[in-house]
Amino acid sequence: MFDYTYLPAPNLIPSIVEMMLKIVFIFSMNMGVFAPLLGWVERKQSALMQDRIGANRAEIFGFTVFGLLHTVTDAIKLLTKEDFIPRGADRPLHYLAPFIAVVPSLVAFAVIPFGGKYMLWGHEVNLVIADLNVGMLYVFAVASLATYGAVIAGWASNNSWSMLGSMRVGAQMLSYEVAMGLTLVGIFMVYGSLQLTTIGMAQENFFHWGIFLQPLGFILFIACALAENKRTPFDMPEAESELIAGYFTEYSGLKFAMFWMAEFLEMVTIAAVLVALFFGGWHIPFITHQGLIAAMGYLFGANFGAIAAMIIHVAVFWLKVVVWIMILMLIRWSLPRFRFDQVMKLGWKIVLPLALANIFITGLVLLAVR
Amino acid sequence: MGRLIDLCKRKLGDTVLSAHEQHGDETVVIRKDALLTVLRWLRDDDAMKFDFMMDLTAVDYLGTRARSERFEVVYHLFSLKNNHRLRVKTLVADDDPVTESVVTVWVAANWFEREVWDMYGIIFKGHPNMKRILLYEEFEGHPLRKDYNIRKRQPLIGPEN
Amino acid sequence: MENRHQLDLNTELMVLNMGPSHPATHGTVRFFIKLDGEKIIHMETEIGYLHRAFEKHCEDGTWSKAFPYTDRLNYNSAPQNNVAYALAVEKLMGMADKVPARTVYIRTIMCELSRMADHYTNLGAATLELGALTAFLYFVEARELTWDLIESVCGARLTSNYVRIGGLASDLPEGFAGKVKEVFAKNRVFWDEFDKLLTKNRIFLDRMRDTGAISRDDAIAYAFTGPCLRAAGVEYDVRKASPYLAYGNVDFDIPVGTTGDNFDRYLVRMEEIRQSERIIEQCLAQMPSGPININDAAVRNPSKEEVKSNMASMIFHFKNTIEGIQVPKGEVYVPTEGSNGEVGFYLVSQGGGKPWKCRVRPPCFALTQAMGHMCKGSFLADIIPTFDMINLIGGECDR
Amino acid sequence: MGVTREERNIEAALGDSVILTQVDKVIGWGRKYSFFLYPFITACCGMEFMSVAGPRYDLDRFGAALPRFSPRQADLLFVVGTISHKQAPILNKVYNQMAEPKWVFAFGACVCSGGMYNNYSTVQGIDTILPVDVYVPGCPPRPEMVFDGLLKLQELVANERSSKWPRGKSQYEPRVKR
Repeated sequence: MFDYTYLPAPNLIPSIVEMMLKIVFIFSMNMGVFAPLLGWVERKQSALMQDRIGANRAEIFGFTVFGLLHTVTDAIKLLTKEDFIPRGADRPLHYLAPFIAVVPSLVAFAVIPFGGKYMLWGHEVNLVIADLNVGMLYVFAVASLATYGAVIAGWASNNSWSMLGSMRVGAQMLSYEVAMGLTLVGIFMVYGSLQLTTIGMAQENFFHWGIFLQPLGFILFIACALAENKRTPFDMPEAESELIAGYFTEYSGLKFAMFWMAEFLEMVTIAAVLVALFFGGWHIPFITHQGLIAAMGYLFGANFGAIAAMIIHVAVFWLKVVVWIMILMLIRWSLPRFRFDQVMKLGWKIVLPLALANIFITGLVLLAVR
Repeated sequence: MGRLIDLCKRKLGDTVLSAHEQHGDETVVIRKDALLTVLRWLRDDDAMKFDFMMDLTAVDYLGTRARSERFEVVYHLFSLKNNHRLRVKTLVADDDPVTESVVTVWVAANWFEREVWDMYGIIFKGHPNMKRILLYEEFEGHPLRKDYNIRKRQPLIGPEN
Repeated sequence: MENRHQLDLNTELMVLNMGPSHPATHGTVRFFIKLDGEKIIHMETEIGYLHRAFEKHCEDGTWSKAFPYTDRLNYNSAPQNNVAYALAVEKLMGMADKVPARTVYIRTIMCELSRMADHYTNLGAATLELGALTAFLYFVEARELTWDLIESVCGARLTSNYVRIGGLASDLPEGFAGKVKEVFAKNRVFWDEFDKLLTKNRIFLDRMRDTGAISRDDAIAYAFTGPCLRAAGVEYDVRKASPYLAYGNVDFDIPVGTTGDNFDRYLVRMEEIRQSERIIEQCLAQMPSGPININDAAVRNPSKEEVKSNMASMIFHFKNTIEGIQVPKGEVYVPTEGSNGEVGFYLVSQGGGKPWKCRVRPPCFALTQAMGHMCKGSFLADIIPTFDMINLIGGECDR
Repeated sequence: MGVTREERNIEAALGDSVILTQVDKVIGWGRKYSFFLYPFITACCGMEFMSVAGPRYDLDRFGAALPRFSPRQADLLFVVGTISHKQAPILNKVYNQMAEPKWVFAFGACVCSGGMYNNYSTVQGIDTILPVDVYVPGCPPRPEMVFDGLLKLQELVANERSSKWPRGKSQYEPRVKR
């Protein structure tokens, strides 16, 4: 056992290497695994729910790989599709919008811890790209930037449906951004920090998971997160039967695919935030962080044991994320969508007051406990 | 003669040009100028109470009748309260295909009258929006008239075939 | 008030063209909408994108040739239109009471089966457009099973062309009653699942309740019929008001709503599926045996064997095909209860083998007319459930 | 139309270059399993189209399940149901709005040839106003037939040369601008 509080003087080169590796890992997880794969998961999961088979025909040399190749064919098709800009559109903004939509959900991942702290050969590895002390505030700030992508897309397209879609995005995001921030205040009060790594460490004890300490906050957060994600039942901005395709009606090919990707990445981010805040992050229930490292250290020696523990923790984290993504998809495929004014009503008249009440109750309980 | 026909004849007198009953369907033919008053009476009178205008259409009797009686505008009425039906007809001439609009009596007549205008070219005086409904404005002629050839196409795009 | 608020904020109304190629308009309707924000200030409906000259075609061919065209009126429930037309022609020929009892029962069964298929499609499509794709697919499968039954009777899934003047194209297949039992058992599971997913679903309730409402009086003035009229609280169903086919001999209820909003329309349709099942089960239990065709070679063609062996039969076959069945001079209007409301055929015969006029009263024509009235003042998104519950069928509305 | 003479010449000069054909093959493979449909549904056939997309027949198996109601995002124009003369300019417009590459699927007898509606209001086959790739007759066609047509289209797409694109606008303009 080494002293966990002991921090070695930062060694520049390992730190840079560590940083690069983490960025590459998160980026490849998101862009390489989740963005393309979620399309497949969504297809297959909906097929399963609807008693269908789902995409399974695309093949290379007779191998269909459970329809996974459809992801590749979709990518090829979308890459070779004509890139279309409507007459009267604002060209630069029309180009810019999809990028603005995609980037925030990637960047938001910077502060989400996907593992704890490990000592490897005297160098401390902290599995989060940027351990900001404002943590969640940064996520909020960045996530709200994604709204601009949708709003600009609708504005730049010079199309009534797009315009309506982007107006809906604007109003919806504005409403739920506020509520979302307030639902999490309870969590911050309980754990006494905005820093996601601190919140993560505080959930080492199974009964200290966010879901047990903040059940109401959790439910409210789910509602807000779904609304932020713009998927059914909150998909007003792109409601197919109302607005054709909403703010991206006039986008084709790759740019359209980017909006799609943005939606999927947002879903990953939401699932990751959910796990980090409410479901114990990288922790396995009833096994402490140090306990696992010690056990692995006993098996493989201190350094390799730490690596093994690290791998297990990262795997657990992503597993939880995947489960949450599945649940989000389950919701998406079973519920009808709200009407626009009902969404607003839900946001301002139900979620917001409840969030405030949650803060109040949390405060009272904390006061009583201390 | 049916009960409704008797009632009509007694009340309306000579505005009923003719009446007949066939297969249990009672029909009265009404003079064109009295149409609105008669229909209003049919709607409001307690013994009649025809609150539903189920159907409104026209028939082109080209070649089988005098040209002054070429078209018949046919109203199918139904009374919910009394559960009875009546067919009311009025005759429209070929050279002056105009009759009174009954939109003020039954709102439902609106589109039905537009359809009759579209298909038969009968104008309904007093209709709020006498435009084609099933076909397009550029279409010439009225296809359900017996002298319109079924295959006479008037495409908006593409070749004439 | 409305105007002043606009002046103050210096806002404009947005004019939007919805359709005809819009996911919610079924490809056959165009809405011109004036929007204040998302609120509908004025709405106009344009139809006619599926006008296929039904009446002209009927006048062009013989009496029997009209059957395939009637199939494609309300294509969701083709046998109903077949039956309605056949009933009208038979009445015009004065042989309505000569149609064999078995035929009457089979026709009733086919009508109700297609009503079920129609309601499955309608309710499913409505949920699809409200975003609940999974529920939609449950009912697509239920409809598929119902179509299997229809297919086993007449060989076609959708456009059946099954009924003939004075009879039917074919008798029920063997073991039909058993198959019906199986299918109904499966369909009830789908029905329950659908019910569980939606009827008490808060989101669905919010979308359907108090939207597209029409009062009892307005519904009557607009000549509403069918589920939409009954949802508004008027207990009118042709099957009860003037029973035709075997409806007088079976026991069933007509569900009636109170508010006339979309949710009531939904409930009425859900219940009607149940009632149709009841009717079919009773019909199968009461099913008489005997011939299915009227015994009159001048109306219903003799069998193929006879045509090939008997001179007189061959002449009838020839004359029925070339000249058409001879219908005496006269006119007739026969109302029947279609899935959307009263389907009435108004036939005029000048004697001879061709109809002089063959008019169908299209129920959803009258319903669609009231769209502007029902949607005024509501939100853009309300058009979707309202329009779905109207169940506009292009073929029937535009003919 | 959209392709200039010069471009065609470049195509011709490169001819059956191995690289180009291989690229074409890969692109063709990608495209054939990834049709995003634009369901232009007007009439009876739409009911069968529901079944085609439904659980029993499941169009998604062929990778063609995602309906995009924005023509910009669709590749395959599914014309389902009778096209009347009133509708024809709209169909034409939708076709012109679609981003290349685009294919047209004629679903049902009415779309192929006018079917049983040889009358004043019905277009006698949409190939009179735009190019059609696959014809599936039937009134309405059974889902099995639709799949047959789709497989034929996949074959066609797989063997397509990139020189075929862009296809350009429909050669017809509406007589009346509205």
